[in-house]
Amino acid sequence: MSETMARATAATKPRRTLTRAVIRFAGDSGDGMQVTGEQFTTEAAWAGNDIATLPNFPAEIRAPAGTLFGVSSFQLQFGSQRVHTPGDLLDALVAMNPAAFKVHLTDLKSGGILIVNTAAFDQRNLDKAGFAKNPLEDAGLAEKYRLHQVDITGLTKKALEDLPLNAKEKDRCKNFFALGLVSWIYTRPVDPTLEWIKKRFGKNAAIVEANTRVLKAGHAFGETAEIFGENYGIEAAEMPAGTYRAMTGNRALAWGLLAAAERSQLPMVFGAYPITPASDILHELSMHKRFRVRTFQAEDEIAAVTAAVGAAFGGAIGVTASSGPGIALKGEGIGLAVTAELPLVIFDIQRGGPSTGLPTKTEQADLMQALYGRNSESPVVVLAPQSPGDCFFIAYEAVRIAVKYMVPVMVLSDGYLANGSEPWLIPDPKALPDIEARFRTDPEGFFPYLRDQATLARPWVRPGTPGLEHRIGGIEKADGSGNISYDPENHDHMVRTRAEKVRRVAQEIPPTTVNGPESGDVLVVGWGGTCGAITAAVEEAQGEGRAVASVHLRYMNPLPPDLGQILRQYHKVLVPEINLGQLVRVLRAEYLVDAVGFNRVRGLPLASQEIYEAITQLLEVKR
Amino acid sequence: MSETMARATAATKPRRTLTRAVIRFAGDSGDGMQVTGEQFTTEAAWAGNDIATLPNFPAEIRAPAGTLFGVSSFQLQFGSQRVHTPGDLLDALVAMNPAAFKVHLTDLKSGGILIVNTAAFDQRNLDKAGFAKNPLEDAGLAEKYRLHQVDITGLTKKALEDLPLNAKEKDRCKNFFALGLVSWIYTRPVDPTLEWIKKRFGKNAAIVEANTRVLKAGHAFGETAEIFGENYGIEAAEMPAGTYRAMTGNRALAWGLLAAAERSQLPMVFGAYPITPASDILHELSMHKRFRVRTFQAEDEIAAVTAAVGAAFGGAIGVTASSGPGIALKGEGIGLAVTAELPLVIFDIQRGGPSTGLPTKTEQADLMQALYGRNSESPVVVLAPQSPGDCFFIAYEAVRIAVKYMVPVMVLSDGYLANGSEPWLIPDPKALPDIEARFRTDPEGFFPYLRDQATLARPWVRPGTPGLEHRIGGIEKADGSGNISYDPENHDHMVRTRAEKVRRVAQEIPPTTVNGPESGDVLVVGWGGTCGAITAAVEEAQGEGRAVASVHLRYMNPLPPDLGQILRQYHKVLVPEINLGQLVRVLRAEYLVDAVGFNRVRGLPLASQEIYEAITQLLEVKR
Amino acid sequence: MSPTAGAPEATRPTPRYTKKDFESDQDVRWCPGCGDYAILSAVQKMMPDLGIPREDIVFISGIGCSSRFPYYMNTYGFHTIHGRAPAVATGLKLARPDLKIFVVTGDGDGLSIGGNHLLHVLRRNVDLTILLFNNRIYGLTKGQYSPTSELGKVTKSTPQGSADRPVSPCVFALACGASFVARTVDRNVAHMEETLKRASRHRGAAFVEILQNCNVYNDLAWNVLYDRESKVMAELRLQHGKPLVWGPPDDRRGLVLEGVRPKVVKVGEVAEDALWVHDEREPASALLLSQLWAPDYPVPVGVLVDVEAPIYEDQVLQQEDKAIADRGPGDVGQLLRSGETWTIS
Amino acid sequence: MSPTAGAPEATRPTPRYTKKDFESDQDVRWCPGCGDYAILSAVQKMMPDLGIPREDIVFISGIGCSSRFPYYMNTYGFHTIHGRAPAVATGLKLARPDLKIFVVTGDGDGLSIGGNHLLHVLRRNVDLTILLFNNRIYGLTKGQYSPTSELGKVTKSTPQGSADRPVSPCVFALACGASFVARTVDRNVAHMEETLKRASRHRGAAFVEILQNCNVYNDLAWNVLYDRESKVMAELRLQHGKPLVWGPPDDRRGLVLEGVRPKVVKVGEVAEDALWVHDEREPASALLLSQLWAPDYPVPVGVLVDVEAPIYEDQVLQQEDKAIADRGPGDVGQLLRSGETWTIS
Ligand SMILES: Cc1ncc(C[n+]2csc(CCOP(=O)(O)OP(=O)(O)O)c2C)c(N)n1
Ligand SMILES: Cc1ncc(C[n+]2csc(CCOP(=O)(O)OP(=O)(O)O)c2C)c(N)n1
Ligand code: SF4
Ligand code: SF4
Ligand SMILES: [Mg+2]
Ligand SMILES: [Mg+2]
Repeated sequence: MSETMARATAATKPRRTLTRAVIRFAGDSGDGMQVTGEQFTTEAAWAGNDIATLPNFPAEIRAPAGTLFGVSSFQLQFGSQRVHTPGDLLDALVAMNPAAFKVHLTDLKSGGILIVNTAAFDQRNLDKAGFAKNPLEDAGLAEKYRLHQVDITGLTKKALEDLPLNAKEKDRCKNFFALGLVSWIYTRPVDPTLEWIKKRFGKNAAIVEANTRVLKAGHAFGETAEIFGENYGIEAAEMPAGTYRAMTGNRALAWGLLAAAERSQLPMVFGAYPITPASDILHELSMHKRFRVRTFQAEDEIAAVTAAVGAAFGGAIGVTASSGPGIALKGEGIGLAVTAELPLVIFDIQRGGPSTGLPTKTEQADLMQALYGRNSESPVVVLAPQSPGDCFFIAYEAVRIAVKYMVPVMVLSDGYLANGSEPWLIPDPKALPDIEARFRTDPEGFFPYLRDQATLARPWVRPGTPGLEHRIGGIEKADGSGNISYDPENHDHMVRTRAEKVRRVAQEIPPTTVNGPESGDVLVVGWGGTCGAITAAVEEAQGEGRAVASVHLRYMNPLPPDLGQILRQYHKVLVPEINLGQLVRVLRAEYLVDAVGFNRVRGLPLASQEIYEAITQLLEVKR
Repeated sequence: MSETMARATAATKPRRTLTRAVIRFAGDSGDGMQVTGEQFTTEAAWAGNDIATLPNFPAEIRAPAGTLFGVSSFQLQFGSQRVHTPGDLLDALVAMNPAAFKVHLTDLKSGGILIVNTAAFDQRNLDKAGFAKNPLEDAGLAEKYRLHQVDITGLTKKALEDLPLNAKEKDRCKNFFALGLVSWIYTRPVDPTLEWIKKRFGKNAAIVEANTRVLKAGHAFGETAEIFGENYGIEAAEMPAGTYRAMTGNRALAWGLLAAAERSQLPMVFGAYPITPASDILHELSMHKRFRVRTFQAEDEIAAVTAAVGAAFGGAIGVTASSGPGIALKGEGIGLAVTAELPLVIFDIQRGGPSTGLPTKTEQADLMQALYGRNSESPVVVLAPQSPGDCFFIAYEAVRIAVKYMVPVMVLSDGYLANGSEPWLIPDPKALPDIEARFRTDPEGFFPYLRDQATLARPWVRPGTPGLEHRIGGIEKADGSGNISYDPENHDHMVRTRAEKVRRVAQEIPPTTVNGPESGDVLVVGWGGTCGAITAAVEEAQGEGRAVASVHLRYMNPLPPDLGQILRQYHKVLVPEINLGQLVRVLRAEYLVDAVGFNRVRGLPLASQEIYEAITQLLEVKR
Repeated sequence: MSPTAGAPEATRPTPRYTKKDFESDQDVRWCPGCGDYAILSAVQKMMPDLGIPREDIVFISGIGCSSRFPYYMNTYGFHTIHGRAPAVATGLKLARPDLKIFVVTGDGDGLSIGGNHLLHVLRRNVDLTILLFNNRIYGLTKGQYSPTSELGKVTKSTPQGSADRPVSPCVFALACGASFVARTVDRNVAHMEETLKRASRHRGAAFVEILQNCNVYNDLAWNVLYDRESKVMAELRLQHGKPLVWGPPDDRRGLVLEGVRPKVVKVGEVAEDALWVHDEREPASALLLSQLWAPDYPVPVGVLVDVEAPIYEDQVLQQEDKAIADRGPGDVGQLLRSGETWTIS
Repeated sequence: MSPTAGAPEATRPTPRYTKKDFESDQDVRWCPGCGDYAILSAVQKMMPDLGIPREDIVFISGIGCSSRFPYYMNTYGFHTIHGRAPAVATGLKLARPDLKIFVVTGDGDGLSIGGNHLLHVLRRNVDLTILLFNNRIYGLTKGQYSPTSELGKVTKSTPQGSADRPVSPCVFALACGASFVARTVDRNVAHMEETLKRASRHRGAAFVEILQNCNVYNDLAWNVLYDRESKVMAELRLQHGKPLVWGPPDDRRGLVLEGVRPKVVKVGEVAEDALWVHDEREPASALLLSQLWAPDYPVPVGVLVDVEAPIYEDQVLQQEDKAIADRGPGDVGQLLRSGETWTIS
């Protein structure tokens, strides 16, 4: 697919050029809003825009049609400049029914484009959404927004009149009418979607034809219908040259593991028990049996993690993934890996909590659990990806460190990173750092708890190696021999050794990049999925000449060696998190700096605007 | 049993009066050292001494005789002044075999009394203990210690010659020979032991006779044998008037629950899965069915805690107990109680870790797990008893708070408190604070998540109450109605409300007592079982005129409202813990004070001596 | 004070209920077409017949589509955590033996993560009515195979087919010593009601496997019992004391035992008394019967076993009563002063 | 690269081992007189006959006295956490199908906290040899009742007797679909060796219940099979293809089936061919047999069932091989560029 094509799109009406736009498709779970959003994302990507997306769907599988809790939506921001977040307020909203209208209208900028599917605003749907009267009849609406009332359902039916499909099948196409229309409004090329339709429905010619027609009909409707005065161009963004693909966090984690397995030439066993929003990692990996990565759908999370530990004992890379509640169950198993000093990788795709909480919503509240969610002194390495694409590199790094230091490594992703996607510059796997897995084979002077002086790692031994038969377990061991030991001094020594081993991982951490001046009034410190929002906020403040910088942590434990030094270069430290203040506590305890938190726990990503405001407030306090 | 009698003990040899003594009985697991120690404790208690004990036994059930890992010991300190700890170095050691000799000799003061059972120093035992030659033959020994080589086995046999018991039965009495001898040396009354023998072996006259004889024989041996030049008197300690009993931590926790059940008139369900060192709480409670406290030995820790949650939903006090590894498994279940806002009491009897670790040894490393060992923001109240007897009041307080605030309360005890005992001034149950359990019965305007304004507690409803039928669960709920809610603002509100509810418990915390000057050079902050050692160390420093004080926390979360204020009154803050520094991290993060830790993780209580040294070092740094 | 008391309302005359009285005000959030709707209405319909005051009824569930059930019942309800409902219910029953408690679980909730609790609650024979909605799939997590999925099942997590053999809920329950075990089908409302009623009236742990359709992720998994054609030849309705026979009037089939091997015969081709007669009082025979499945054998539907067995909480209460009868009710004041004490003045 | 490879030593000729070769240098830390000693020596004795290089053998255990076992075997060993050994072993087997893996567990480790993992490992039929030491008590924690303790068992945690009915390990294993199930006794060394050997050679999950004496907390729990007198009338030695008979030469007894109800008869009083003949290939009949217990019936000892069933890791490997055969081995470079991509220059 050539870019030239990706640029081509007819435009006879006046076109205004924008630098960025935030749009949201909203409708019933059954209305296919996720596909619509993903396709528009691809179109914008092909047009060379930078992009950030935010899918948002209900916990229910298929909530009854028309209900408020059944609304599903997909938001994205695309632009000709770097795009850091899916955006806060909307430039355009497509509402396929009254429920979607009710839930999402509040996020639309006044003056924003509002497209509604009038056909869906019948009495039943209005009742379900709890509207006493039809909100479209409210004159104020058209004053506040650029309202476009389109009978999407009807127009779709008409476009398909002569096709041998039943009513239901035809109706299912209507989301592509909306997609066609919005593609016209923002002059994004529909070609990739046309391609996708062929691939997706290939077997069923009628369906291919139907979706193609409706997509084009929607596009034509924008072009011809009187109601749309103009449309908008958004130039390609200045992005590093190279080949790109759209990448979601969960897929990136899975592929990062595949890259690590391929490079290390180690077998990999991935034990998991399904849980939202982590299940897709299991799904993705199970499609890649060609890599001999063995996925094990366990009976529960405890079996999943202990199976991974067993695999590690066998000389394989043991990996497990879950979300908060499942990670809570894995604590004891992780502790076994800590004391057995075996490599283990744990993915925690954080979601709203506590307990079952908000399974489909995002949160950053498992940091403390990652650091301390086990009995006794049970240190593990903790890493956190900062974007969907970064998940690939973090997964790979997790394996590299786990194997090099014979230590468990926990990766903290979240629901936003997991399902969100971004254009991802495809890396060259050969350029990735080496993974040093050296198995001990020499019986001469072997003991299971002898240590490498640089890493303090104990030797990794593959059962099957003659002369190295040995036994380990969860009871305290004498350093060196590995024999059971109740000796008080040895225990103190081992507790400190396990802690020191994790501390040594600091050797692996590159110098911290500071986004902004090397000293100043406010340093914003973040971690995980808030990177985009923080960067946007900080750049906005910098744009106004404020002495503000930001640091985004990917290594949560141990912390970067240069961090304490950096923190002291600023009058104030602000730590935005989607929790009640976890990293901020760690920083205060570690460095005794009076860092303050900015915390919103709504199951949603932080908005760059609110972070910006928090920064400016902090600046005022100073004066 | 009158005290007069407790004072009476013949003494024709010269008697020196001491203020305190530290002695340890050590032998094979099979030698009955625990009984010996417990009985000597009772004798000293009757003599009016203050006491602290430290039992110490192997993880193995009955390790093969004579092995080093099979050694079992019981240490106690008793005195005529307040006794804070079982003592660091020994004034007297009884070693029943070479293994015990080898393991424990290092702790004996030079010049200390060393009693060995010569009969046990045969080749087999010497080999098992890894002695090339018999250490008793080393002349140096008698120079360094006051060595008494006694053929305890032989003398016991002789004393029982004419009794119709087999050799094994007779041999089993030898520990009472040692007890009799030591009772004579320290002029403690043997009467309580004679009584105990009757009670214990009542049914078997021959055994009663045998033990009685041997005990007396040991006593007489000290009196008559040439080798003992003198013995020692230790006056009764100045202790508050009242009736006392010996109390261990685990029994105190169990009885505290019984007191809470009786006072609150609430049913109680105690769900537990056996684990060292928590099992005895289950054993103790299961003997008290007359209190209608229902013990449930569950299939695992998860069932134990969730059964307790189910009981709480039914309007009962739900309690569960375990040790570190089991608590790790309960995290998810505790999270359910957090979000369901039900009263739940969790006992964590900390032991050496991580993982299986050192099951029979003590540690304080579960504080972070108690605070953070669950997914997401999942706050619970955390309390910590400071002595075996204090466990009674803490257990009661845990129930009181859980019920009043509808919140889970975690109690952090440890192996040392659990098995250690102290003379305990028996309280009047009626003097205990009231437990306010008010069940909602009025359907008028009822919603499950309406809140009490003072405590933020939601109403507790007993199923069976007409008109209050309602449904709750682990998914986020709308405040007030309790209906499932995915609303972002409501979630943020609920997360903060659950946190605030725990913070409100600060209302219950009495002003913090400072042991020492209200300001000064060093404040020592401790929690849990280290109270005695810290107090002793601080008093020693104070005795030398140092401006040192200590604070011992019983409320770990929330922290006492006046703590920050207090911390700032001292130049330095020292935090001794049997972990790598957990409370110290909490204090640094909370108050930004440069508190430093003193940490030894040996599976043993901290020695007051080493804490004293840490204090003096810190004082030097200052100058 | 006896925790079993304190339910004075128990004496009130039980109101005459209708189905409506058991419908809560919550929107039902299952997919349109889900078999769970039929189960919900069957349960709501049979409730009035139990003659139990609504406030004395509790529904406890774990996590899963099935476990959303309690929200829709106008009784007390607790939607707990994944797999733990039997344990929660056990604790509740211990605290409140006076309550009528239902447990609702799924094939994943009850047999994957929760298998161990199911084993032990059945072994203990806690007085609970346990409903397992078996749709042979994980619904709520969007379609992974479950412990009851057939070998080779292609799902999101097993694109090339699952590699493990399924467990049969009824065989499992019987092996765990369940005192009541039955199977029914979501599309057979009358039979469901009948079966649920019997289960609810059983004292002890009553286990009911409900074959349920997940039309979104595992549509028609039980088609052999849905499809008119196959159904007649596949469904074996169990009736206590009656021979095990099924099939269309013109082609009746029956079971005979050859040693321990059941054999399908044409009724009439063997002597009446040669036919295997169903006996709900015979766990051993139920265990044989529960292993039968289509196509080689018919699928037994109905009550497999219904026997009396010691009930956990009954014995706990007896022990308490005995302890109190023997030594009087507990008194903490006395307790604290029991054993060795000494006084300092 | 195939993880199954990388064991070149597999080709070396297996050394001739003796029992000694399997004794580790660790002190054995069980109580004097514990039945575990006999089991240890039986296992060490039968090891050489397996003809497997010592370095290819792994013992995985949970927590308990029984689970200390791996320390005493001079092979690879992993003493894991309570109840999870089957899961650890499953992960190990997936990573290393080339290894011979034993799982050692206890009645508490395997059936209390670990019951669910046992269910699923047996259902999956992972190629493991699972030894459950059943002493009907929690030994390591000093004597609480276990899921196999008899109803009314008086222990530290149940001073007035336990209130739950025991589960039978063999019945449970069979209901979970185990492809090999056997029972043996610690005091019958010869029978133990024989049974363990057969279990070790079975492909798939082989489950062996070993009746073991805890002389400290539950002495002589199996006395019916220890005591000379009672033993002759209580022990039923299973032999494939042979009728189920036992008892002293002068008073032989046998089993016949009345419908599904086994009945004890005097041999000779019924026709030879009326006797119930043991068939290891018949899980259904094994399930009946496994429910028998003294005093009403004899206690079956030996191999209850031994059948072939699909093995979990075999199929996982087949799926991999097929995927590679169809589409070639994976290549991350290709993968990253697969699907929709676009280039910016
Ligand atoms: C501890 C934990 N692990 C995993 C999950 C995710 N989860 C929710 S329901 C479910 C399985 C549901 O299957 P089933 O019990 O058959 O219910 P169904 O949805 O099919 O009715 C899983 C894996 C969870 N909520 N909690
Ligand atoms: C998570 C956890 N819970 C509880 C324990 C305590 N524990 C150790 S072994 C054991 C039971 C052992 O019984 P069994 O499996 O029968 O082994 P046995 O000692 O009788 O051989 C228990 C409860 C533990 N170590 N870990
Ligand atoms: S996913 Fe399946 S089981 Fe769940 S509600 Fe939908 S149809 Fe029912
Ligand atoms: S406690 Fe029992 S099982 Fe454990 S070692 Fe001792 S005798 Fe054996
Ligand atoms: Mg299901
Ligand atoms: Mg046992």
